[in-house]
Amino acid sequence: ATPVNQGAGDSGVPLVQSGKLVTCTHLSYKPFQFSEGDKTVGFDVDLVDLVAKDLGVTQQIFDTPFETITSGTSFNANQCDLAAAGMTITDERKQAIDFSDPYFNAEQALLVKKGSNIKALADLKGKKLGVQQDTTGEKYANDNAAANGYTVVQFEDLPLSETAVRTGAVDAVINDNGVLYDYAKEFPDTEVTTEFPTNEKYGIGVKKGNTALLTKINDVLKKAKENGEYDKIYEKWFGKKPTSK
Amino acid sequence: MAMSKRKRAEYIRYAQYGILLVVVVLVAVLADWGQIQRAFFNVDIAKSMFPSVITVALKNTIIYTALGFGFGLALGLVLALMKLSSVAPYRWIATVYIEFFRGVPALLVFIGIYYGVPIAFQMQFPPLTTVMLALGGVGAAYMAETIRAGIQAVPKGQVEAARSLGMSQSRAMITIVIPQAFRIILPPLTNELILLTKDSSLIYILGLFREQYELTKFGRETLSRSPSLTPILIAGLCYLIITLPLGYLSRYLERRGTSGRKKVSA
Amino acid sequence: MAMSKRKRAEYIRYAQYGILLVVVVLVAVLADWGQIQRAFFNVDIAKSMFPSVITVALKNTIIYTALGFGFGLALGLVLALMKLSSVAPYRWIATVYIEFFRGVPALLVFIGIYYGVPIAFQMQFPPLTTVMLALGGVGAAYMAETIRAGIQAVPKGQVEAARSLGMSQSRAMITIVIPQAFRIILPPLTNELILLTKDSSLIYILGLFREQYELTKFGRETLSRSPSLTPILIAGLCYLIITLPLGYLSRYLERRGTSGRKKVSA
Amino acid sequence: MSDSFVEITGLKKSFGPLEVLKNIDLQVNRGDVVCIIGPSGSGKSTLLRCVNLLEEPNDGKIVVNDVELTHPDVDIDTARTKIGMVFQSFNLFSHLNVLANLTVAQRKVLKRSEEESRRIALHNLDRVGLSDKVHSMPAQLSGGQQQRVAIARALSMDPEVMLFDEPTSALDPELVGDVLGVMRQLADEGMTMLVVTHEMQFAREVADKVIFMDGGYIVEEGPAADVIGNPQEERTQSFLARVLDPTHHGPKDPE
Amino acid sequence: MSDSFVEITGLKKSFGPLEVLKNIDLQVNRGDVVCIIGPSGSGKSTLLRCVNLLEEPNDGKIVVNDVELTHPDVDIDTARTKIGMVFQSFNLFSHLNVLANLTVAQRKVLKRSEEESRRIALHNLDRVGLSDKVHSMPAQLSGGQQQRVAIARALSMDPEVMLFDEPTSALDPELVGDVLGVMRQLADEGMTMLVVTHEMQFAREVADKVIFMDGGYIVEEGPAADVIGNPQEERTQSFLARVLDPTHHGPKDPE
Ligand SMILES: Nc1ncnc2c1ncn2[C@@H]1O[C@H](COP(=O)(O)OP(=O)(O)OP(=O)(O)O)[C@@H](O)[C@H]1O
Ligand SMILES: Nc1ncnc2c1ncn2[C@@H]1O[C@H](COP(=O)(O)OP(=O)(O)OP(=O)(O)O)[C@@H](O)[C@H]1O
Ligand SMILES: [Mg+2]
Ligand SMILES: [Mg+2]
Repeated sequence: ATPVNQGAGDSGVPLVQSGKLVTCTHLSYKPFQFSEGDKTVGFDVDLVDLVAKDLGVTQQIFDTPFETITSGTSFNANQCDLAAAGMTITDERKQAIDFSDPYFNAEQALLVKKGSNIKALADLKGKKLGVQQDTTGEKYANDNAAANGYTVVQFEDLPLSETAVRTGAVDAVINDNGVLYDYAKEFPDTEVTTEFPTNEKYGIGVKKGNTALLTKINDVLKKAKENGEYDKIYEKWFGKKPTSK
Repeated sequence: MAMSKRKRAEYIRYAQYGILLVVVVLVAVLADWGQIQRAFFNVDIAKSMFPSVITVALKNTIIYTALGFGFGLALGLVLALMKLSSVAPYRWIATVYIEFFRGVPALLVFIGIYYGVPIAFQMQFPPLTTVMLALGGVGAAYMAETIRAGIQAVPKGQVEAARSLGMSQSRAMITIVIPQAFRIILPPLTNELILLTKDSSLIYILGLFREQYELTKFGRETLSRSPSLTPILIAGLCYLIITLPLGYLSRYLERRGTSGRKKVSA
Repeated sequence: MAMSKRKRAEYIRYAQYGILLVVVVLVAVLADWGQIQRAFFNVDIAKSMFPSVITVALKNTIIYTALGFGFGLALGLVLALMKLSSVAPYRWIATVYIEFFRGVPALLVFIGIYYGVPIAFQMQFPPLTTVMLALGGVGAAYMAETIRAGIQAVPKGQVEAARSLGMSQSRAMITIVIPQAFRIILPPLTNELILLTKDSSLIYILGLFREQYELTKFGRETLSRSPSLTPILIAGLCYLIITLPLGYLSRYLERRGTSGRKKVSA
Repeated sequence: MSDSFVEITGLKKSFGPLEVLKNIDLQVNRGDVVCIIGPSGSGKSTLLRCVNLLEEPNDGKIVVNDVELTHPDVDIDTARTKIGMVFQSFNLFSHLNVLANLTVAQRKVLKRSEEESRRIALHNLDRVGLSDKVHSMPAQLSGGQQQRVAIARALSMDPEVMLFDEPTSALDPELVGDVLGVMRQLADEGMTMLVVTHEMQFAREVADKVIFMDGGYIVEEGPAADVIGNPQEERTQSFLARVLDPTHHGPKDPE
Repeated sequence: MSDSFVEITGLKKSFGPLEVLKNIDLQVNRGDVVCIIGPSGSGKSTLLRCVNLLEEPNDGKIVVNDVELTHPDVDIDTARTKIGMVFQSFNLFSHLNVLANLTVAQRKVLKRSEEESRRIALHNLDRVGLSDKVHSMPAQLSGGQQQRVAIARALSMDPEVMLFDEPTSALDPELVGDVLGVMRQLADEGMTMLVVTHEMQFAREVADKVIFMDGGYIVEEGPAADVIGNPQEERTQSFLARVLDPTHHGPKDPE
C-alpha cells in the first residue's frame, strides 16, 4: 500500500487539504473559468475535474490575484495544489512554478468596438490599449508599444478591460484569443479584428518540485487526449473540435 | 431696501426652489434614461443574485467584519493600555503600530499580510484567521486611539473623587473610569465598525473560495458575467443594510451621551 | 498589605518590564529572521524602485489626492449648505447622497463610476477627471458632514451677538460663523485628507497606464515581478511620508483649537 | 404713554408647549435703569431677548423709541443697531481681536469708515478702562475684561437702550466689581438700561425701578427700596430671603 | 502641638517652574472650622489638595490625627478614607445613581456589607435632606442637590476631617443656601473642617479661624471678626473691599 501522506487522497499525492484538490485561479477568464449561477465552470475547470476524479477527490476553486499565481506566492503560502488559470507557459514563470505539459494553444488577439477600423497595432497610434495585469498579452503590448506609439492601460482582471472597450475608456484590448472571441460573441457591439501569432501554450502550474502531482496531471491530460474526453470538453466550451492538440 | 426683510427672505426662498427645479430638469434631459434603466436596474440579473447575495455574500461580510472587530477591539484595548502605560517601550511599540496602520491603505496592509505572514512565520493560517488578522489588525489601530481618548476623556475630577474616597489607582480605573469611558467610546466604536464593514470589501485580495465571497467580490463576479451595474447596486444596498442602522445607532448614542454629560456640567 | 503601596507599585513595574522581555524573546525565536530579511528588505529590489516610486508613484498619489480633495471640498461645502438649508428637498438630496457614499465601500463606488458614468451620460471623461470624480465623490460625503458639524459647533451666542449688533443672518454667517467654523473643521478635514490619500490606493480599478500608477499599483506591479515584500514595504513608507505629517498637523491643530476654546469658556 | 421709551404690552412667548412669558406689560422711561430679578427659569432672559427680537414673541407689542419692533414690515436689523445687548457669556467674536470686535459691525452694518469706526472703538474702550488691550484676542482676557469689551462693543453702535442679561454671573467674585462699575457709570451718564441681575446691592443703588418676575409674570414692580427693601408679595419675600441671606436656611429641597 | 488635629509645617508645592505654595504652616484643632479666602490663583485649592495628597508636596510635613501623610511608607489610600473632600464641581460618579455613589467606596474600600453601606448611605442622605433622591442619577439633580449628595458621600466614609473647595461657587445663587445650611449643621455637630470659600457671611458666622492667602503665602490669619472685620494687611483689605463691596469700584484692570 502507498504511504498515507498528510491530507493525501488514496493515490499517494500529498494535497493541501485532505479530500480536496484546491485549484488557484483568477476569475473571471471566460470560457476557461468563470461564474455561472453559484458555480465556477469552464474549460480549465472541467480538465482539472478529470485530475480530481483520478485522485478520488473533489475540486475546489480558490480565486486569488493573478500575480500571486504567476509569482508562486500562492503555492508558497500553501493555498492550493495547482493553478489552472488560462496561464501561458513562459520562461519567466517557470522560474517560480512548475508547468504541466501544454493543454491549449493560444495566440494574442485584439478586441475593439465594432466599426472602429482598428485592425493592427499600428492603427492604435496615439490611442489607448487595454491589457490585463501580468498576462502575456501585457508583455506583448509593452514590447510593441514603442514601435506603434500607443499607451498601455492596465486592468486588474479581464472583464474590467473588456468593459473598458465598450465604455470607450480604451480603444482596444489585447488578450488571449479564446477569451476575446467568447466576449465578442456575447457582445456584438465588439469584435476581434486580428490575431498576433505568438504561439503560446497553456499549462497547469504546481509548486516547484511537486513532481508527484505534476506526473499525475500529465498522465491524466495524456489519457484524456487519447480517449476523446479532451475533445468533448473542448467542443463544449468552444463549440468546435480542436484543430491540434 | 425698498422691500422689508421678510419679503426679501420670501423671494430668496422662491429662488432656491427655482434653482432646484432647473437642476432636476437638466439632469433629466442630459441623462439617457432608457440606457440607465437597462444598465442599472436589470431585474433578471437582480433575481439571479438572490438568495446567494444574502445567504453567502452578506453573511460572509458580517462574519468577516465581526471577526475583525472582535480581534481588533481586543488588540486595540491592549494597545490603548500600552499607550497609557508608564513603561516607555510599551508606549513606543503601541505608537509605531498605531501610526503605521493608520497611515497605510488597508489594501496594502492586506497584500502585506497575504505575502508576509506565511513567509515570516513559516505557517499558514486558516482563511478565516487570516481575514481576522487582516481586518482586525487594521481596525485595532483605530480602536486603540478611540479607547485611549475615551479613557482620557473621563473628567479628571472623577478619579480625584474616587481617590479621595480611598480607592487605589487601579480600583478607580476599574470601578469609575472604564465604565464611563465605555459610554464615551461607544459612538466612535460604532463608526469604526462601519469602517471595518467597508474595509472587508478588500479582502478578496487574500484569495477566496466561492463560499467565502463577500459582497464586493460577489458583486464583481456577477458583474463580469453581465456588464450591467445592477450587481454593484445590489451589493451597495446590502452594505447599506449594515451601515445605515449602525450610523443611526452611532449618532443616537452620541446624542444621548452628549446630552447626559451636558446636564452634569450644567 | 505588609508592604507599602510604594513598594508594590515598584514590583508591578518590574513585572511589566519582565512581560515585555518575554514577548520580545518569544517573537525573536519564533520568527525566521533570515527568511524575513530576505523577504522584507531586499536591497536590490528596493534600489530598482527608485527613483520612479517617488517621481511617478508618490507624485501621482499626491496629485490624485489633491484633485479629489479639492473637488470633494467644493462638493462637500455645497452638500453641507444643502443639509442646513430650509428647503426640504435640498436636505433630502444631501442626506441621501451623504448616507449612500458613507455607507458603501469606496472600491464599490469606483467600480460603479467606472461602469456607470460612461453608460449613464454617454460620455467618456479624461482619466484625471474620472479620478477626481471618484475620489472627490467619496470624500465629499465625509467633508459635508464635517463642514455641517463645524458650522453648527460655532456657539449660538456668536450669531446672537452678531445679530444683536444689527448684522443680517447671511452677514453673520459670512463674517462670524464661517471663519470660526473653518478653524473648528481644520483638524477633521486634515484627517479626511489622510483617508483620501489611502482611498487613492483603489483607483487602480479605473485602469491606469504606467505613467499614471500611484503607490499601491506601483508596489503591486513591482511585487509581481519579484515576490519579496520589499515593494509593499516601500510603498507603505511612501504613504507614511504623506500621512504621518498630516496626522501630526491634525492633532496640533486640534490641540490648539481646544485650548483656545477652553480659554474662552473659562 | 408717549414718554415711555421702551413699551411692552401683552407680551407672550412659548417654547412649544412651555409658556415662558404669560402676559408682560412694561414701561421704561428714557434714561431709566430697570433691574429685573427673579428665580431661575422665570423668563427674565426670554423677556430681554424679546426686546431685541432674538426671540420672536407669540403675541403682544414691543415699541422702542416709537418704532414698533413687532410690526411685520419693520427692518429689524436696523432697529437692532439702536439696542445694545450684553450677554452673560460675553460672546466676543473669538476669531477677532478686541479692536476688530468693536469695529466689525460699525463697518459692515453702519457702513462707517475704517478711521471713524476705529476712533469710536478706541473711545469706548477707554470708557471701560481697557485702552491697553486693543490688540488682544478675547481668549487672552479675563472674564471681567471680556465683559467690559462686550459692553464697549455694544456702545460703539451708539445704542439708545442697553440690555444686560446677568452680565456678572459668569465672573469670579473679584472681577464683578469692574463690570458693575462700568454699568454704574453708564447709568450715571443717562443711558436707558434693562438689567437682569442677581446683584441686589447694585439694583438697590442704581435701579430706578426693580421688577420681580416669577413663572412668566411680573409679580411685583416699583422702586428698589420697595421691591427689595420691603417686598409685598410672598414669592418676592421668599426669593429675596434665599438670595440675600443664604446661610440661614437648613437643607430644603427647592423643588 | 499635639492638640492640633491637622498640622502642616513648611509645606511647599511647585508646578514646574511655578511656585504655588511657598511656605505654609497651619494648625487646625479638632472640631474647628477654618475658612481659607484669597484671590484666584493664590494657592487655596492646591493647599487643600495637598492635605489629602491629591497633590504631592515638594517639601514639608502634613500630619492628620497623628498620621504623617508625607511619610513614604504611609498607606495613603487608607489615610484618605479618614479625610472627606468636597469639590467645586461636585464630581459625583456620573454612571452611578445616588445610592451607588454613596455605597461604592464603602463597599470596595471599607469592605462594608451591602446592607450596612446602604443603611449608612440612607442616614447620610437624610442628613443632607435628600432621602427622596436615592435612585436618581446625578444628571437628574440640580447643582445644589448634587453638591449635597457629594457631601453625604464623603460623610458615609466616617471622615475625621472634611475639606471643602469652593463648594458653592458653581451653584445658582438661590441654591447656595441649601449647601451652606448643610455645612453649618456639620460644623455645629463638631466636624473638623477646612473650607475654601468666597461666602464671607458664612466665614464670619461659622469659622473659628479665617486664613487669607495670597501668592502662595498665608498673609493673615485669626478669628473671622479680625481677618474679615478688621484686616491688618493691605492686601487683605483691598481683596475684601473688592469682594464685599463690588459696586464701589470704577473700572480697573486687576492684572
Ligand atoms: N430656546 C428655548 N427653547 C426651549 N425652552 C427654552 C428656550 N429658552 C428658554 N427656555 C425655557 O424657558 C424658561 C425660561 O428661561 P429663561 O432663560 O428666560 O429663564 P431665566 O429667568 O433667564 O433663568 P436664569 O436665571 O436661569 O437665566 C426655562 O424653563 C427655559 O428652560
Ligand atoms: N496641575 C497643575 N498644573 C500646573 N499649574 C497648576 C496646577 N494646578 C494649579 N496650578 C496653578 O497653580 C496656581 C494656584 O492654583 P490654585 O488652584 O491653588 O489657586 P486657587 O487659589 O484655588 O484659585 P481659584 O480661586 O481660582 O480656585 C494657579 O496659577 C494655577 O494655574
Ligand atoms: Mg437667564
Ligand atoms: Mg481653587
